[in-house]
Formats: sequence, C-alpha cells, structure tokens
Amino acid sequence: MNISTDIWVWIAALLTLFIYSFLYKDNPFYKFAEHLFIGIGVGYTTVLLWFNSVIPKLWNPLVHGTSPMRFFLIIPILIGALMFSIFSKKNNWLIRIPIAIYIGAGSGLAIPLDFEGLIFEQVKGTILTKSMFNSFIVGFSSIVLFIGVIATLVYFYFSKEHKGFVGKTARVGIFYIMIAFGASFGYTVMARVSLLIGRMQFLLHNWLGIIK
Amino acid sequence: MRFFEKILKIDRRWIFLIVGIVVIIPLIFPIGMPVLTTPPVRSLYNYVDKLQGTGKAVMLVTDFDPSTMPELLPMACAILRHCFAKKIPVYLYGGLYSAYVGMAEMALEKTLPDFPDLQYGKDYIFLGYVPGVSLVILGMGGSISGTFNTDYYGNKLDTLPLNKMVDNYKNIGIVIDLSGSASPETWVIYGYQRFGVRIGVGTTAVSAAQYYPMLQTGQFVGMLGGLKGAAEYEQLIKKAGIPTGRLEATIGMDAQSFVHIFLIFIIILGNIAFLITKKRKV
Amino acid sequence: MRRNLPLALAFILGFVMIFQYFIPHPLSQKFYDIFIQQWLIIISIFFYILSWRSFVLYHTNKIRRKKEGWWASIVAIVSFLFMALAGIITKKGYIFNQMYNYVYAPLQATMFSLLAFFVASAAFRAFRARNLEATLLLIAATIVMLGRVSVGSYIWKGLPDFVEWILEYPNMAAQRGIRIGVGLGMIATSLKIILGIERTYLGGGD
Amino acid sequence: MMILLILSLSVKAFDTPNDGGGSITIEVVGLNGDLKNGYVYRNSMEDTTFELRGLISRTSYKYVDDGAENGKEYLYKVELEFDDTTLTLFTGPVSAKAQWYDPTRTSVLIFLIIFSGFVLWFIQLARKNPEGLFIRKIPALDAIDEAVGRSTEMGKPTFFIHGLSGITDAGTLAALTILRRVSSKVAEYETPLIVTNYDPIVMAASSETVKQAYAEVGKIDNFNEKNIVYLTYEQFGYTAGVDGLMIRENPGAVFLQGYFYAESLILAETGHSVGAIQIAGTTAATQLPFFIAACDYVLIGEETLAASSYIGREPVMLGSVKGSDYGKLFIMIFIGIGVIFATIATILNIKGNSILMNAFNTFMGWL
Repeated sequence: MNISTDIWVWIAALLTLFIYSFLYKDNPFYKFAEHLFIGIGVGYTTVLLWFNSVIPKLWNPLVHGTSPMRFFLIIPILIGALMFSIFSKKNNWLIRIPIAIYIGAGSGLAIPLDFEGLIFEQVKGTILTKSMFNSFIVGFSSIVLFIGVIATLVYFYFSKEHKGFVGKTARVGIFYIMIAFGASFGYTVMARVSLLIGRMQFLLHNWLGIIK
Repeated sequence: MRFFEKILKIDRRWIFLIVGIVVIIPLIFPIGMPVLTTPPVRSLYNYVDKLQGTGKAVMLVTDFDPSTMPELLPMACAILRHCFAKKIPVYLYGGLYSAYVGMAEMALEKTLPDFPDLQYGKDYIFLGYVPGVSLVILGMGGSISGTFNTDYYGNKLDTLPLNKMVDNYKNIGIVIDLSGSASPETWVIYGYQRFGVRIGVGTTAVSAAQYYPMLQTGQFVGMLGGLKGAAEYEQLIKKAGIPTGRLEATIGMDAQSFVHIFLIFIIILGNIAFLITKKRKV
Repeated sequence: MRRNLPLALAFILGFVMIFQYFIPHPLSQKFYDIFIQQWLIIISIFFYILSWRSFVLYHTNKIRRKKEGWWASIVAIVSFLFMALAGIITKKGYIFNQMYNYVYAPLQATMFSLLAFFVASAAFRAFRARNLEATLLLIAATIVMLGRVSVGSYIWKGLPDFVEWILEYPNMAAQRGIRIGVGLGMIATSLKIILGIERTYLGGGD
Repeated sequence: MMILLILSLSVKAFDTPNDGGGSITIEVVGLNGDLKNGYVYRNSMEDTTFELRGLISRTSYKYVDDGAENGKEYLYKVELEFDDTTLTLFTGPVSAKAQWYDPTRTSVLIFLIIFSGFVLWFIQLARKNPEGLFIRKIPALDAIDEAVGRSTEMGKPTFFIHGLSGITDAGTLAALTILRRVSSKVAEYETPLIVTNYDPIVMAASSETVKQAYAEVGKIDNFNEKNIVYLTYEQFGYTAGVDGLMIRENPGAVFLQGYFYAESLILAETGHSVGAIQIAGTTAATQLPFFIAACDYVLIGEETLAASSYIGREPVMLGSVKGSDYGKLFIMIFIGIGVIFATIATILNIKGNSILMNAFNTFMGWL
C-alpha cells in the first residue's frame, strides 16, 4: 500500500466516491458534489466564454484594434443587448430579435449542410458499396444493406397507413432498426466499461496505491 | 419458482454492486487472459518493427485528453516500449492542442524507468505544444526544428543529435496518431497526402468504426481500436520479450471481459425467469 | 411588429445564408467571416446573461426561502464565483488548473462512468424476449457484446468478423434510413422557419 | 527517349476553378511515374526574378499556388528533375479570379429546389383541402395524455427534460411543441410541471411556451416561473443536476426531448428508478438504443420532428410532413435506380465495356 499524500488527489478521490454514492441512494454527499459540479460548470463556461469570445471578439478589436471596421461591432452589441429586455415586463418581446437572427441564420446555414452531410453521403454510401460482386458475401451484404435502407425509410413514411405491402415493408424496417439498436448498445458497452476501469484505476492506483 | 419472480424484481443496486466488484477484482489480481491479435494491429506493429536499424524515427502523437485516457494511454506506453527496446528513435509529440501534452508526459513517466540506458536527445525527443494545428503538420514537412524551435524542456532542437539526422518527414518512418477525435484524418490529409509520410492510428472503440474505410484504402498503415487494440499491442511486445511493465490494457481487458460475461449472464437469467414466470401465469 | 419583425429577420437571414453557400466569391466569404464568426458570436455572448440570471435566481431563491437542502445552493453559487474569478483573474493560472484537473475533470469522468452501471441495469431489465422486435434487439446486443471481447473468439472463431458484418450492413442500413429521415425532417423544419410557418421559437402568443 | 519526353511534356497554368479566387493551379501534362522533383517558381511580371513557390505533387502532377492576388498576372517556371536530366518549362501569363457561383454545388441546388418544391406544394394543397391529409398513428405521442394523467392520479409532478441542443436544432423546436401539449394538459389537471434546461435561449422559449399554454386553459395564476429551471451549460453537470432533482421531486411522468449525448441513459435510468412513466424522443441515432431500453415510449428520429404536425393537426404542418415523405420517396427511387445502374455497369465492366462504369463514376463524383 502506497497511499497518496497529495491533497488534490484526495479531493478528486473523495468527489469520485461522492458521485458513486448516488448509486446506493441520494444523500448529502452526492448533493454536495452535484451542486459543486453545477457551480464549477457554470464558472468554467464563463471562463471559456471570457477567453475564447469576449477577449478576442470584443475586447481586442475594440480596445487594441486600429481598423475603422471595428466600430461596426456596435451593431451586434446592440442586438445582443436586447437580451436585457427580459428584465422588462412590457418590452420583453424584444428578446425575440436576437433569437430570430440566430435561428434564421442557423436555418439557412443548416439546409445545404444537411443535404451534404445527412442525405448525399448516406445515399452515395448505399449505392456504392465497396468492390461490389467481388464475392458472393459482399454482393449479398450489399443487398441486405439496400433492403434495410429502403425498409427503414418506409417505416418513416408518415402519410400512408402501415397496411398491406407498405405495412409489411415498414415492419421489416422496424426489424432492422431493432437489430441496429441492439448492436449499437452492445458496441457501446465496451467504451463505457473502459471509463469505469479508468476511474477505478485512479482510485486504486493514484489514490490508494494498492496496484502499481 | 419463487426464485425466478424474485430475480425479476431484484433491486438494481445488487447489479451495480456486482459490476463494481467484477471491475475491481481483475484490476487487483490480474489474470492476463490471452488476447488474439488482429490484422490492423499486427500490420502497425510489423511496420514499426521493421524500422529497427534503418535510422528512421517514429513520431508518436498524443492527441487526446483525460477523458479518453483509459483507452489511449496504454497504447502510447506499449508503442514507446516497443521503440525504446528496439532502439528505434522516437519523436514524442504532445499533440495538436495544448491540453494534450500532459498525456505524453504521463506515458514517459510510466515507460522510462524500464529503459535506464536511453539518452535524451539521441534516442528520443519530446516535442511540446505549438499553436497552428494543421499548419504544424505542414511545417514539419519543411523542418521540425524550424516549426518547434525548442523541445518540451526548452532545449534548442538543433543542438540535439537526433534532430540533426531527422529534421523533416523524410527520415520519419511513421507518424502514429493516438486520438479520440478526428485528428487522424488531418494527419492523413496534410502529412500523408502532401508529404507522403505514413500514418498509423490508435483510437477509441467508438471511433474505430469510422476509420475502417481509410484503413482499407491504405491511408493508415494500421490501427489500434480501443482497449482491445492496446491489449493486442501489449501482447505483441510481450511475445517479443520486451519489458512490458504492468499490462494495463490487457488487465483492463480482463475486467472488460468479465463485465461483458456478467451482462450476458444476467440477460440470459432475466429471460429464463421472464419466460418461466410468464408460462405459470397463463 | 412584435411578431412580424422577428419573422422578417429570420426570413431574410435564412435566404442570405443559403445563397452564401453557393457563392465562392471573396465578398461572400467576407460576409460569412464577419457575420458568422464575429457578429453571431458576439450576440451569443449576451445569451449567457440569461443563463447567469436564471442560475443565480434559482439558487438565491432557495437560500432565501431556506428550502430543504438550501446549503447546497450556497455551494453552487460559491463554486461558480470561485471558478470564474480564479480563471479570469489568474488568466487560467495554477489554482484554475488544479480545480480543472482535480475537481472538474474527475467529477465529469465519474459522472460519465456511471454509464457502466446503468448499461447493466438497463440491459437486464429491457432485454427480454417479449416479442419478435425485442428478441432481435436482445440477440443483436448479446452477439455484439460477446464478439467484442476475447472470449467471443474462443466460442466461435468467426464471431468477431460476424460482429463486424452486423455493424457494417444491417446496423448501417437502419442508421442510414434514420439519418436520411432526420435530415429531410430537419431541412423541412428549417424551410418552415425561414418561411415563417414554424414559429415555436417565438414561444407562442403574439 | 529524351526527345520523346520533351515533346510530350507541357505545363499548364490556370485559375483554380470554383473558388473565392487567390489561387492558380499549375499542372504538368504528359508525365508518368519517374519524376524525382518538380519545383514551381513564380514571377509577378514586375521584375525579372522567379521565386520558389513549392513542389509539384508526385501523385497528381499538380501544384496549387494559394498565394496569388486576384487580377494580377503571373509567369510560372517549372523545373522537372528526372533521374538523368532536368527540364525547365515556362507558362503564363495567368491570373487568379473569383467566381460568383460554385458549380460543384449544383447537385445540392437541384435537390434543394426539388425538395422545397415538394414541401411548398403540399403545404399549398393542405391549405386548400385540409381533409385530404392522412398521418399515421405515432403511439408515443398518444401516450402523452395518459402519462400526465397517471402522474396526476399519483399526485406527483411531471418533468420535462430538454436535451443539449440549442434553439436552432429542429429537434429542440419539436420538443417545444411537445412541451406545449404537455403543459396544457398539466395546467388542466393542476399538477406541478418542472422543466429543466441546458441552454439559456431554449429556456427563454420554454418559459414563454409554458406560460402561453397555462393562459390558454385559463390557469395563468398557477404558472410558476421558478419551475422552469436552468441548471448549467455543462453536459455532465446538467446530468448530475437533473438526476438530483428527479430523485428529490419524485416525478410520476418524465419527458426527455431534444438532442442527447451519452447522458441519455443516466437520465433515463434515474427516471425509471423513481418509477416514472417515461416518454423520450431524439434525433440522435446513437442514443436511441438507450432510450429504447430504458423508457416506456420513444419517438424515433424523424417521428420527433413529425410530432409538431401530429399534435397540432394544422393543415400547413401536415402538408410539410407529406412533402418530406415525397422527398423520401424520391430518394428511395433515386437509390433504386442508382443500384440497378451500378449493377449493370459493373457487370459490363467485368465483360470489358467500361463506358457505363465511367459514366456512373462521373455522376457519383458530381453528386
């Protein structure tokens, strides 16, 4: 045994145990760790915001900048400042302006990117399976893939009742979906257990020194 | 048959307890279950192994942070041990982002004590963080000392003997990127496609799936996926008679296997109980 | 005004951003750089004001009313102030780093690792052969779990390859179908926002 | 041999197409594998010296000079080193230009027009003939009333847990629509509703949504702003906070809606442990398995997005679902034709006829 003498390691170890105590039941130790985490989390994002956004995007250009363009920054500042309207009972609708700008631009940006990333890539991948017909297995697998994509899409077809042929295909779709969910579940277990192993190694090695 | 009804209603905290025990016990009393090696791991191992005596260096990049450490740090250690034992020169590069450099340091701490005759500057060099991400990868194509100026400890790079032989990708046999993010692709695009340096990758179990296509096209020399990949590499260096230290990934795999077996066991048990109690109700 | 101004803004900006995508000209790139990389980020800084306000209100309210467990709210507020000030004043110096490495990171990693336990309890409860769908879920999960560890290859040598096959074909097929569906649904939603048909984000009312 | 080489080699310099300008491509034509090094030099035509810009790629035989000024003319000199000789070739003048349209993105434009056409067309149809639209049952949505009702019978509060995405995510907007439905039910039954938020803007929208729903059923006095809780902008901090709240408030019904990451299962298992009925919905394909395992009802992927149409039953919304369905039909047909075409092309290719295969590859490249 080679227990740690570093106060920080002790803090980390105790907090780890506090969180695990939740598995047994809720208790003041968990509550402490939970609220500490929430507070630190808000504090940490504040620090990130300060150094990654406020300083480079606002402070530096306004205070140290020389370009005449910098005075245009007043526009987003004013728009952003409309957020303060939430404190007013009468004019709190003004908050909708920055939100609308944000969401409008976001939607416009998203449309072509969704086409490229979510649709084209998937469509291409379904048509082009690697080295088709090189072997029976790959050919068979490509057919399995093709049927699966079509059947799953039919399951998400909302404006037809799932009866008859459409109903049967949608049911095949649901079978595929369930196999996929089962497989992803089983696949992810490994990574999750690795995380637990990591924490246990911290407790047993860095803190208690039981293992080398 | 009361037993099965009880099983179905078991308090989930018993399950938590057993999962905890199943993870802890193999960590304290390692079993070292054998791990079968797979082609992507063997090809990476063989590629590194063949660099022995050619004078070409391995550049090991730790592009990860504490959140993926349990899976990736054992890879870093195993590869370092392999190179150190075979006297393959190593550039240990602490990653493209500033938060990653601690991981490289940790890997050195764990491996160096087993290789007391290594000389810093001649057998290995530790590179720290410089900003620029892909620009750094491009920069090294021209000159490593020009891109970094100094090593992690602040020594001028051009004063180190190893760097006199190797100052760009021409004398780097392989760059191995250990990463839980998309950085291996960046290495392929800027390092391999631009300068022709070969890239190997070590990644988490979750990310491994997305890299299979690039492995097939040969853009990666080989790949270590998750704890299992690390364990396989450990097995290979163990077979070569290299001091392995504590086989962290292999031991982790013991715990991993036990949890999987336990899960399958309770799923089967749950189903037996479910089917029996259902029959009795009918 | 209350409704039409926001809708008009969303309409104009939405269209501008779509056009921008098809125009490689430097003017268009410049617009993107200034508008997205600078202006939107500056606007979003102000969104945080909302979050601080709610965070502080929620906890001070608890403390003031001496609600059960109000002491924990003091912990939350103090740790927030401490972390924020430690980071900003010391410019992410020693104390901030230690707080990050020995408080924040372990809490995060431990919370994350709870999944290992919950995966077990959820699997035990949910993976029952109730009907054909549930049975497929159960079988796929069990096979993949077995194939991922070395025991699997002792049971059947081809198991790891079979697991790869499941992941690469049937699994991929359903994932693709889901993704295409979600993609189309998202594009339709974005279109509705730009055209002012989808107004949920205004929070209802006029 | 050498003469042949010289005769067949040439260097082209041209404005790099489809970009924002500032770039010129230099390509060596007629070269095969034996190039050792190819150096590219540039002269801005203002003086006589050539400066070294970079190396010709040995795989594509191209060099892209990204440092050109738009509209300015340049001369290029290329030195090609072979095992036994060195060649010097000149080309130019050439200048870089910026384009106003990117033809490589035409495929996106075409799909965008087709798809928007479907959506707008069916919205228009729906306005004219609202009865003619059918939408299939979505069991998880029908369960909302049941869940809130049961929670009320037990005298327990209802929880609505937002995912981690912001207001620009379609899934978040769908969540807000569901929240609206949930809160009007809750207001009717006069039971408490607690909404947890990760994103401050989503919180502002949630607050408005819930208030509006209470006002509509005439119970605005029961609306309590303090029940719209903001926790923290940190993934697992949020998880810890929601878990704590759930255990202490002991809800009878839990709604998990929006985009979730790894925390999905931690939340859903805690919700289950307090005995709540859980209805989850997410567009995150990676997290759906965990919701399926731990929740009573799950809205899978696009079902979440169709929710707003299903709940509201507004003709305009139903029209857009139908438009989106036609988009799917179009894609299915497209994939079908693509697969048949690829099959024929491959078979012909094996038999030695590569025309179709080349056409197919060109098309896939364009896509």
